[in-house]
Amino acid sequence: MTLRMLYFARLRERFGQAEECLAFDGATVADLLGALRARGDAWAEELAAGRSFRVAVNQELATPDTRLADRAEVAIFPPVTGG
Amino acid sequence: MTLRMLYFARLRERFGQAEECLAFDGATVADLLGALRARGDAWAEELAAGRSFRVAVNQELATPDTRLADRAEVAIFPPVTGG
Amino acid sequence: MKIRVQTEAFDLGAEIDALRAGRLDVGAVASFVGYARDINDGSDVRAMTLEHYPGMTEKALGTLADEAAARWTLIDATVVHRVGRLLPGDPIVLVAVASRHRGDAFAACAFIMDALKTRAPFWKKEETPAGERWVEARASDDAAAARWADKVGRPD
Amino acid sequence: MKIRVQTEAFDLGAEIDALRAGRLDVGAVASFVGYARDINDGSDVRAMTLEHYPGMTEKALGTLADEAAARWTLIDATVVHRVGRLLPGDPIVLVAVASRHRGDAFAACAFIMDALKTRAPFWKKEETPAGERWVEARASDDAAAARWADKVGRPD
Repeated sequence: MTLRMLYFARLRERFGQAEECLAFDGATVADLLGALRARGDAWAEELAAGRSFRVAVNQELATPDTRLADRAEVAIFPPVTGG
Repeated sequence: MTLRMLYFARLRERFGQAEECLAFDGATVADLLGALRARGDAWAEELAAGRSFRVAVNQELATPDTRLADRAEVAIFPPVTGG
Repeated sequence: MKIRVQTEAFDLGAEIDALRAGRLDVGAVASFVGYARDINDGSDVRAMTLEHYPGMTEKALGTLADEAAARWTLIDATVVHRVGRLLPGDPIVLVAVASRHRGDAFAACAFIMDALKTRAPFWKKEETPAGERWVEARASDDAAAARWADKVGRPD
Repeated sequence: MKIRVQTEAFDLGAEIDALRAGRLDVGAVASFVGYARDINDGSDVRAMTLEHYPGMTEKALGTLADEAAARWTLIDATVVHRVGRLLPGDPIVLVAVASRHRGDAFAACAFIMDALKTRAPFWKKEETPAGERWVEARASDDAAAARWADKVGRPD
Protein backbone atom coordinates (compact mmCIF):
# COMPACT_ATOMS: atom_id res chain seq x y z
CA MET A 1 0.00 0.00 0.00
CA THR A 2 1.00 3.62 -0.35
CA LEU A 3 0.78 5.98 2.61
CA ARG A 4 0.90 9.76 2.72
CA MET A 5 3.22 10.55 5.62
CA LEU A 6 3.22 13.93 7.44
CA TYR A 7 5.71 15.09 10.09
CA PHE A 8 5.24 18.12 12.33
CA ALA A 9 7.16 20.45 14.62
CA ARG A 10 10.36 19.04 16.15
CA LEU A 11 9.96 15.75 14.27
CA ARG A 12 9.60 17.59 10.95
CA GLU A 13 12.90 19.31 11.67
CA ARG A 14 14.64 16.16 12.88
CA PHE A 15 13.50 14.09 9.87
CA GLY A 16 14.31 16.92 7.47
CA GLN A 17 10.98 16.69 5.68
CA ALA A 18 7.35 17.69 6.17
CA GLU A 19 5.83 14.91 4.07
CA GLU A 20 6.55 11.97 1.84
CA CYS A 21 4.81 9.18 -0.04
CA LEU A 22 5.73 5.82 1.45
CA ALA A 23 5.35 2.31 0.00
CA PHE A 24 4.53 0.05 2.94
CA ASP A 25 3.96 -3.70 3.30
CA GLY A 26 2.80 -4.07 6.88
CA ALA A 27 -0.63 -3.86 8.51
CA THR A 28 -0.58 -1.65 11.61
CA VAL A 29 0.86 1.53 13.03
CA ALA A 30 3.31 -0.61 15.01
CA ASP A 31 4.54 -2.20 11.78
CA LEU A 32 4.93 1.21 10.19
CA LEU A 33 6.95 2.55 13.14
CA GLY A 34 9.22 -0.50 12.84
CA ALA A 35 9.80 0.25 9.17
CA LEU A 36 10.61 3.88 9.88
CA ARG A 37 12.99 3.01 12.75
CA ALA A 38 14.88 0.75 10.35
CA ARG A 39 15.98 3.92 8.51
CA GLY A 40 18.32 4.54 11.47
CA ASP A 41 19.67 7.93 12.63
CA ALA A 42 16.99 10.42 13.67
CA TRP A 43 14.24 7.92 12.76
CA ALA A 44 15.53 5.25 15.08
CA GLU A 45 16.21 7.77 17.81
CA GLU A 46 12.98 9.77 17.77
CA LEU A 47 10.66 6.79 17.29
CA ALA A 48 12.39 4.54 19.85
CA ALA A 49 10.21 2.86 22.45
CA GLY A 50 9.77 5.18 25.40
CA ARG A 51 10.06 8.38 23.32
CA SER A 52 7.04 10.62 23.48
CA PHE A 53 5.28 11.10 20.14
CA ARG A 54 1.79 10.76 18.68
CA VAL A 55 0.49 9.09 15.52
CA ALA A 56 -2.70 10.15 13.72
CA VAL A 57 -4.29 8.09 10.95
CA ASN A 58 -6.61 10.01 8.65
CA GLN A 59 -6.53 12.87 11.14
CA GLU A 60 -7.65 10.83 14.17
CA LEU A 61 -5.27 9.91 16.99
CA ALA A 62 -4.18 6.30 16.58
CA THR A 63 -2.65 3.53 18.71
CA PRO A 64 0.01 0.95 17.79
CA ASP A 65 -2.65 -1.59 16.79
CA THR A 66 -4.54 0.81 14.51
CA ARG A 67 -4.77 -0.84 11.07
CA LEU A 68 -3.64 1.03 7.98
CA ALA A 69 -5.32 1.05 4.57
CA ASP A 70 -3.99 2.04 1.18
CA ARG A 71 -3.78 5.83 0.68
CA ALA A 72 -4.13 6.52 4.41
CA GLU A 73 -2.80 9.86 5.67
CA VAL A 74 -0.47 9.11 8.59
CA ALA A 75 0.96 11.93 10.71
CA ILE A 76 3.67 11.63 13.35
CA PHE A 77 4.24 14.50 15.75
CA PRO A 78 5.35 15.45 19.28
CA PRO A 79 2.85 15.84 22.13
CA VAL A 80 0.85 18.99 21.39
CA THR A 81 1.58 22.35 23.02
CA GLY A 82 -1.06 24.78 21.79
CA GLY A 83 -3.55 26.83 23.76
CA MET B 1 -28.75 53.38 71.84
CA THR B 2 -29.82 54.68 68.48
CA LEU B 3 -29.60 52.52 65.38
CA ARG B 4 -29.78 53.45 61.73
CA MET B 5 -32.07 50.81 60.20
CA LEU B 6 -32.11 50.02 56.46
CA TYR B 7 -34.55 47.73 54.64
CA PHE B 8 -34.10 46.42 51.11
CA ALA B 9 -36.05 44.82 48.26
CA ARG B 10 -39.17 42.86 49.26
CA LEU B 11 -38.73 43.77 52.94
CA ARG B 12 -38.49 47.48 52.10
CA GLU B 13 -41.81 47.18 50.30
CA ARG B 14 -43.47 45.07 53.00
CA PHE B 15 -42.34 47.41 55.81
CA GLY B 16 -43.29 50.48 53.79
CA GLN B 17 -39.97 52.22 54.42
CA ALA B 18 -36.36 52.16 53.26
CA GLU B 19 -34.81 53.43 56.49
CA GLU B 20 -35.51 54.73 59.95
CA CYS B 21 -33.74 55.82 63.13
CA LEU B 22 -34.56 53.42 65.95
CA ALA B 23 -34.14 53.88 69.72
CA PHE B 24 -33.18 50.44 71.04
CA ASP B 25 -32.52 49.08 74.57
CA GLY B 26 -31.27 45.54 73.87
CA ALA B 27 -27.80 44.15 73.17
CA THR B 28 -27.83 41.79 70.18
CA VAL B 29 -29.31 41.27 66.73
CA ALA B 30 -31.67 38.70 68.29
CA ASP B 31 -32.93 41.32 70.76
CA LEU B 32 -33.45 43.78 67.91
CA LEU B 33 -35.43 41.28 65.86
CA GLY B 34 -37.64 40.64 68.90
CA ALA B 35 -38.33 44.36 69.25
CA LEU B 36 -39.20 44.66 65.56
CA ARG B 37 -41.49 41.59 65.64
CA ALA B 38 -43.40 43.18 68.50
CA ARG B 39 -44.59 45.81 66.00
CA GLY B 40 -46.90 43.10 64.62
CA ASP B 41 -48.29 42.86 61.07
CA ALA B 42 -45.64 42.63 58.33
CA TRP B 43 -42.85 42.91 60.94
CA ALA B 44 -44.04 39.88 62.90
CA GLU B 45 -44.70 37.95 59.73
CA GLU B 46 -41.51 38.64 57.75
CA LEU B 47 -39.13 38.35 60.71
CA ALA B 48 -40.75 35.21 62.20
CA ALA B 49 -38.47 32.30 63.08
CA GLY B 50 -38.03 30.14 60.01
CA ARG B 51 -38.43 33.01 57.51
CA SER B 52 -35.47 33.59 55.24
CA PHE B 53 -33.80 36.98 55.67
CA ARG B 54 -30.33 38.38 56.34
CA VAL B 55 -29.05 40.99 58.81
CA ALA B 56 -25.93 43.10 58.22
CA VAL B 57 -24.36 45.23 60.96
CA ASN B 58 -22.14 48.04 59.71
CA GLN B 59 -22.22 46.44 56.26
CA GLU B 60 -21.00 43.01 57.39
CA LEU B 61 -23.29 39.98 57.50
CA ALA B 62 -24.31 39.34 61.11
CA THR B 63 -25.73 36.48 63.20
CA PRO B 64 -28.34 36.56 65.98
CA ASP B 65 -25.64 36.89 68.65
CA THR B 66 -23.85 39.81 66.94
CA ARG B 67 -23.69 42.66 69.49
CA LEU B 68 -24.91 46.12 68.59
CA ALA B 69 -23.33 49.44 69.47
CA ASP B 70 -24.78 52.93 69.48
CA ARG B 71 -25.09 54.45 65.99
CA ALA B 72 -24.67 51.07 64.29
CA GLU B 73 -26.03 50.75 60.76
CA VAL B 74 -28.25 47.67 60.69
CA ALA B 75 -29.72 46.39 57.42
CA ILE B 76 -32.36 43.69 57.05
CA PHE B 77 -32.94 42.17 53.62
CA PRO B 78 -34.01 39.00 51.75
CA PRO B 79 -31.44 36.46 50.52
CA VAL B 80 -29.55 38.10 47.69
CA THR B 81 -30.32 37.45 44.01
CA GLY B 82 -27.76 39.39 41.97
CA GLY B 83 -25.28 38.13 39.42
CA MET C 1 -8.60 44.57 41.99
CA LYS C 2 -11.18 46.77 40.29
CA ILE C 3 -14.70 46.76 41.72
CA ARG C 4 -17.50 48.85 40.22
CA VAL C 5 -21.27 49.13 40.60
CA GLN C 6 -22.88 51.14 37.84
CA THR C 7 -26.07 51.71 35.86
CA GLU C 8 -24.29 51.91 32.47
CA ALA C 9 -23.46 48.91 30.30
CA PHE C 10 -19.87 47.66 30.29
CA ASP C 11 -17.61 46.59 27.42
CA LEU C 12 -16.04 43.18 28.04
CA GLY C 13 -13.21 43.72 25.55
CA ALA C 14 -12.29 47.11 27.01
CA GLU C 15 -12.41 45.76 30.58
CA ILE C 16 -10.06 42.92 29.71
CA ASP C 17 -7.69 45.23 27.83
CA ALA C 18 -7.53 47.39 30.97
CA LEU C 19 -7.04 44.32 33.18
CA ARG C 20 -4.00 43.20 31.16
CA ALA C 21 -2.55 46.61 30.35
CA GLY C 22 1.23 46.55 30.47
CA ARG C 23 1.42 43.05 31.95
CA LEU C 24 3.24 40.67 29.60
CA ASP C 25 3.27 37.96 32.28
CA VAL C 26 -0.49 37.43 31.87
CA GLY C 27 -0.95 34.05 30.20
CA ALA C 28 -4.63 33.50 30.99
CA VAL C 29 -7.79 35.57 31.37
CA ALA C 30 -10.97 33.76 32.42
CA SER C 31 -14.11 35.83 32.33
CA PHE C 32 -17.80 35.51 32.93
CA VAL C 33 -20.69 37.72 31.85
CA GLY C 34 -24.22 37.19 33.16
CA TYR C 35 -27.11 38.46 31.02
CA ALA C 36 -30.77 39.24 31.65
CA ARG C 37 -32.87 36.45 30.07
CA ASP C 38 -36.29 36.80 28.48
CA ILE C 39 -37.71 33.92 30.50
CA ASN C 40 -37.25 32.79 34.13
CA ASP C 41 -39.04 30.17 36.19
CA GLY C 42 -41.43 29.59 33.30
CA SER C 43 -42.59 33.20 32.85
CA ASP C 44 -41.80 35.76 30.19
CA VAL C 45 -39.64 38.52 31.62
CA ARG C 46 -40.02 41.91 29.94
CA ALA C 47 -37.51 43.73 32.12
CA MET C 48 -35.87 43.57 35.52
CA THR C 49 -34.72 46.12 38.07
CA LEU C 50 -31.64 45.52 40.17
CA GLU C 51 -31.50 47.10 43.62
CA HIS C 52 -28.44 47.04 45.85
CA TYR C 53 -27.08 48.23 49.21
CA PRO C 54 -24.66 51.06 48.38
CA GLY C 55 -21.55 50.86 50.52
CA MET C 56 -21.96 47.24 51.58
CA THR C 57 -22.02 46.08 47.94
CA GLU C 58 -18.58 47.44 47.12
CA LYS C 59 -17.23 46.16 50.44
CA ALA C 60 -18.66 42.66 49.87
CA LEU C 61 -17.33 42.46 46.30
CA GLY C 62 -13.90 43.62 47.46
CA THR C 63 -13.88 40.92 50.13
CA LEU C 64 -14.70 38.20 47.58
CA ALA C 65 -11.94 39.39 45.27
CA ASP C 66 -9.46 39.50 48.16
CA GLU C 67 -10.42 35.97 49.19
CA ALA C 68 -9.79 34.80 45.62
CA ALA C 69 -6.41 36.57 45.55
CA ALA C 70 -5.42 34.87 48.82
CA ARG C 71 -6.42 31.45 47.52
CA TRP C 72 -5.05 31.45 43.96
CA THR C 73 -2.05 33.02 42.22
CA LEU C 74 -3.66 35.96 40.45
CA ILE C 75 -2.31 39.01 38.64
CA ASP C 76 -5.48 41.10 38.76
CA ALA C 77 -9.27 40.86 38.68
CA THR C 78 -12.20 43.05 37.68
CA VAL C 79 -15.77 42.81 38.96
CA VAL C 80 -18.49 45.05 37.49
CA HIS C 81 -22.15 44.75 38.47
CA ARG C 82 -24.98 46.83 37.05
CA VAL C 83 -27.99 48.16 38.93
CA GLY C 84 -31.21 49.83 37.74
CA ARG C 85 -33.61 48.68 35.03
CA LEU C 86 -32.35 46.15 32.47
CA LEU C 87 -33.93 44.51 29.44
CA PRO C 88 -33.53 40.93 28.21
CA GLY C 89 -30.12 40.55 26.58
CA ASP C 90 -28.53 43.28 28.70
CA PRO C 91 -25.32 42.32 30.51
CA ILE C 92 -25.70 42.31 34.31
CA VAL C 93 -22.38 41.25 35.77
CA LEU C 94 -18.78 40.82 34.64
CA VAL C 95 -16.04 38.92 36.46
CA ALA C 96 -12.63 38.73 34.78
CA VAL C 97 -9.48 37.25 36.30
CA ALA C 98 -5.94 37.48 34.91
CA SER C 99 -3.21 35.05 35.96
CA ARG C 100 -0.13 33.35 34.60
CA HIS C 101 -1.77 29.96 34.17
CA ARG C 102 -5.31 28.99 33.31
CA GLY C 103 -6.13 26.85 36.35
CA ASP C 104 -5.92 29.82 38.71
CA ALA C 105 -7.93 32.09 36.41
CA PHE C 106 -10.75 29.58 35.88
CA ALA C 107 -11.06 28.65 39.54
CA ALA C 108 -10.94 32.22 40.85
CA CYS C 109 -13.49 33.43 38.29
CA ALA C 110 -15.96 30.65 39.17
CA PHE C 111 -15.38 31.19 42.90
CA ILE C 112 -16.05 34.94 42.70
CA MET C 113 -19.28 34.38 40.75
CA ASP C 114 -20.51 31.70 43.15
CA ALA C 115 -19.67 33.85 46.18
CA LEU C 116 -21.22 36.97 44.62
CA LYS C 117 -24.50 35.10 44.07
CA THR C 118 -24.87 34.45 47.80
CA ARG C 119 -22.95 37.24 49.56
CA ALA C 120 -23.21 40.48 47.52
CA PRO C 121 -26.33 42.52 48.38
CA PHE C 122 -28.18 42.74 45.06
CA TRP C 123 -31.84 41.94 44.49
CA LYS C 124 -33.72 41.44 41.22
CA LYS C 125 -37.33 42.34 40.58
CA GLU C 126 -38.82 41.03 37.33
CA GLU C 127 -41.61 42.48 35.21
CA THR C 128 -43.76 39.62 33.90
CA PRO C 129 -47.17 39.50 32.15
CA ALA C 130 -48.65 38.67 35.58
CA GLY C 131 -47.04 41.73 37.21
CA GLU C 132 -43.87 42.42 39.14
CA ARG C 133 -42.16 39.81 41.30
CA TRP C 134 -39.02 39.65 43.42
CA VAL C 135 -36.72 36.86 42.30
CA GLU C 136 -36.33 34.19 44.98
CA ALA C 137 -32.89 32.99 46.00
CA ARG C 138 -32.01 29.56 44.60
CA ALA C 139 -30.88 26.59 46.65
CA SER C 140 -28.53 25.75 43.75
CA ASP C 141 -26.67 29.03 44.37
CA ASP C 142 -26.14 28.12 48.03
CA ALA C 143 -24.90 24.71 46.92
CA ALA C 144 -22.53 26.26 44.37
CA ALA C 145 -21.07 28.61 46.98
CA ALA C 146 -20.73 25.81 49.54
CA ARG C 147 -18.57 23.82 47.12
CA TRP C 148 -15.70 26.21 47.84
CA ALA C 149 -15.73 25.86 51.63
CA ASP C 150 -12.65 24.13 53.02
CA LYS C 151 -11.36 23.26 49.58
CA VAL C 152 -8.09 24.01 47.91
CA GLY C 153 -8.16 24.71 44.19
CA ARG C 154 -11.15 23.65 42.15
CA PRO C 155 -14.41 22.40 43.63
CA ASP C 156 -15.95 18.95 43.06
CA MET D 1 -20.34 25.71 17.19
CA LYS D 2 -17.85 28.03 15.49
CA ILE D 3 -14.31 26.74 15.04
CA ARG D 4 -11.60 28.82 13.41
CA VAL D 5 -7.83 28.62 12.96
CA GLN D 6 -6.33 31.89 11.75
CA THR D 7 -3.20 34.02 11.70
CA GLU D 8 -5.05 37.29 12.48
CA ALA D 9 -5.83 38.52 15.99
CA PHE D 10 -9.40 38.09 17.28
CA ASP D 11 -11.67 40.50 19.14
CA LEU D 12 -13.14 38.91 22.26
CA GLY D 13 -16.04 41.37 22.51
CA ALA D 14 -17.02 40.89 18.87
CA GLU D 15 -16.79 37.09 19.16
CA ILE D 16 -19.09 37.07 22.18
CA ASP D 17 -21.55 39.45 20.53
CA ALA D 18 -21.71 37.03 17.59
CA LEU D 19 -22.06 34.05 19.92
CA ARG D 20 -25.13 35.59 21.63
CA ALA D 21 -26.67 37.28 18.59
CA GLY D 22 -30.47 37.03 18.69
CA ARG D 23 -30.51 34.64 21.65
CA LEU D 24 -32.31 36.19 24.63
CA ASP D 25 -32.21 32.86 26.48
CA VAL D 26 -28.44 33.21 27.03
CA GLY D 27 -27.94 33.88 30.73
CA ALA D 28 -24.23 33.07 30.96
CA VAL D 29 -21.11 33.37 28.81
CA ALA D 30 -17.88 31.95 30.19
CA SER D 31 -14.79 32.68 28.16
CA PHE D 32 -11.08 32.13 28.23
CA VAL D 33 -8.27 33.84 26.35
CA GLY D 34 -4.72 32.54 26.43
CA TYR D 35 -1.89 35.02 25.75
CA ALA D 36 1.75 34.72 24.74
CA ARG D 37 3.87 35.51 27.82
CA ASP D 38 7.26 37.24 27.86
CA ILE D 39 8.80 34.53 30.02
CA ASN D 40 8.43 30.74 30.09
CA ASP D 41 10.34 28.08 32.00
CA GLY D 42 12.69 30.75 33.31
CA SER D 43 13.75 32.23 29.95
CA ASP D 44 12.83 35.46 28.25
CA VAL D 45 10.61 34.79 25.25
CA ARG D 46 10.88 37.34 22.43
CA ALA D 47 8.36 35.69 20.14
CA MET D 48 6.80 32.35 19.38
CA THR D 49 5.64 30.58 16.26
CA LEU D 50 2.62 28.30 16.31
CA GLU D 51 2.50 25.43 13.84
CA HIS D 52 -0.53 23.19 13.35
CA TYR D 53 -1.85 20.26 11.30
CA PRO D 54 -4.36 21.79 8.86
CA GLY D 55 -7.43 19.62 8.55
CA MET D 56 -6.89 17.60 11.70
CA THR D 57 -6.87 20.76 13.82
CA GLU D 58 -10.36 21.84 12.83
CA LYS D 59 -11.61 18.27 13.16
CA ALA D 60 -10.10 17.87 16.64
CA LEU D 61 -11.48 21.22 17.86
CA GLY D 62 -14.92 20.33 16.49
CA THR D 63 -14.81 17.02 18.34
CA LEU D 64 -13.97 18.73 21.64
CA ALA D 65 -16.80 21.21 21.21
CA ASP D 66 -19.23 18.38 20.35
CA GLU D 67 -18.16 16.45 23.43
CA ALA D 68 -18.81 19.53 25.56
CA ALA D 69 -22.24 19.99 23.96
CA ALA D 70 -23.13 16.36 24.69
CA ARG D 71 -22.05 16.70 28.30
CA TRP D 72 -23.49 20.06 29.32
CA THR D 73 -26.57 22.09 28.37
CA LEU D 74 -25.08 24.65 26.00
CA ILE D 75 -26.53 27.19 23.59
CA ASP D 76 -23.42 27.75 21.49
CA ALA D 77 -19.64 27.87 21.66
CA THR D 78 -16.79 29.51 19.79
CA VAL D 79 -13.19 28.30 19.58
CA VAL D 80 -10.55 30.41 17.78
CA HIS D 81 -6.87 29.48 17.73
CA ARG D 82 -4.13 31.49 16.07
CA VAL D 83 -1.13 30.15 14.19
CA GLY D 84 2.01 31.84 12.88
CA ARG D 85 4.40 34.19 14.66
CA LEU D 86 3.16 35.91 17.84
CA LEU D 87 4.71 38.41 20.23
CA PRO D 88 4.39 38.57 24.03
CA GLY D 89 0.97 39.95 24.91
CA ASP D 90 -0.65 38.62 21.73
CA PRO D 91 -3.80 36.54 22.21
CA ILE D 92 -3.34 32.89 21.17
CA VAL D 93 -6.61 31.11 21.84
CA LEU D 94 -10.21 31.98 22.64
CA VAL D 95 -12.85 29.62 24.00
CA ALA D 96 -16.30 31.10 24.72
CA VAL D 97 -19.37 29.15 25.79
CA ALA D 98 -22.95 30.45 26.03
CA SER D 99 -25.59 28.70 28.12
CA ARG D 100 -28.65 29.45 30.21
CA HIS D 101 -26.93 28.96 33.53
CA ARG D 102 -23.38 29.61 34.64
CA GLY D 103 -22.45 26.13 35.84
CA ASP D 104 -22.69 24.68 32.33
CA ALA D 105 -20.78 27.58 30.75
CA PHE D 106 -17.90 27.47 33.24
CA ALA D 107 -17.50 23.70 33.12
CA ALA D 108 -17.69 23.42 29.33
CA CYS D 109 -15.22 26.29 28.83
CA ALA D 110 -12.67 24.74 31.20
CA PHE D 111 -13.19 21.29 29.66
CA ILE D 112 -12.62 22.53 26.11
CA MET D 113 -9.41 24.34 27.12
CA ASP D 114 -8.07 21.32 29.00
CA ALA D 115 -8.90 18.99 26.11
CA LEU D 116 -7.47 21.39 23.51
CA LYS D 117 -4.16 21.49 25.39
CA THR D 118 -3.68 17.73 24.97
CA ARG D 119 -5.66 16.78 21.85
CA ALA D 120 -5.53 19.63 19.30
CA PRO D 121 -2.45 19.45 17.03
CA PHE D 122 -0.68 22.76 17.70
CA TRP D 123 3.00 23.19 18.54
CA LYS D 124 4.82 26.24 19.89
CA LYS D 125 8.39 27.20 19.12
CA GLU D 126 9.85 29.98 21.25
CA GLU D 127 12.56 32.51 20.39
CA THR D 128 14.75 33.03 23.47
CA PRO D 129 18.12 34.76 23.99
CA ALA D 130 19.70 31.27 23.79
CA GLY D 131 18.03 30.51 20.46
CA GLU D 132 14.91 28.77 19.30
CA ARG D 133 13.31 25.91 21.25
CA TRP D 134 10.22 23.77 20.88
CA VAL D 135 7.97 24.00 23.92
CA GLU D 136 7.71 20.67 25.75
CA ALA D 137 4.31 19.27 26.69
CA ARG D 138 3.51 19.63 30.38
CA ALA D 139 2.50 16.81 32.69
CA SER D 140 0.13 19.30 34.35
CA ASP D 141 -1.81 19.56 31.09
CA ASP D 142 -2.25 15.80 30.93
CA ALA D 143 -3.41 15.86 34.55
CA ALA D 144 -5.87 18.68 33.83
CA ALA D 145 -7.34 16.80 30.87
CA ALA D 146 -7.55 13.56 32.86
CA ARG D 147 -9.70 15.27 35.50
CA TRP D 148 -12.62 15.15 33.08
CA ALA D 149 -12.51 11.42 32.35
CA ASP D 150 -15.51 9.49 33.65
CA LYS D 151 -16.85 12.52 35.46
CA VAL D 152 -20.18 14.23 35.25
CA GLY D 153 -20.20 18.02 35.59
CA ARG D 154 -17.22 19.74 37.19
CA PRO D 155 -13.92 18.09 37.93
CA ASP D 156 -12.36 17.69 41.39
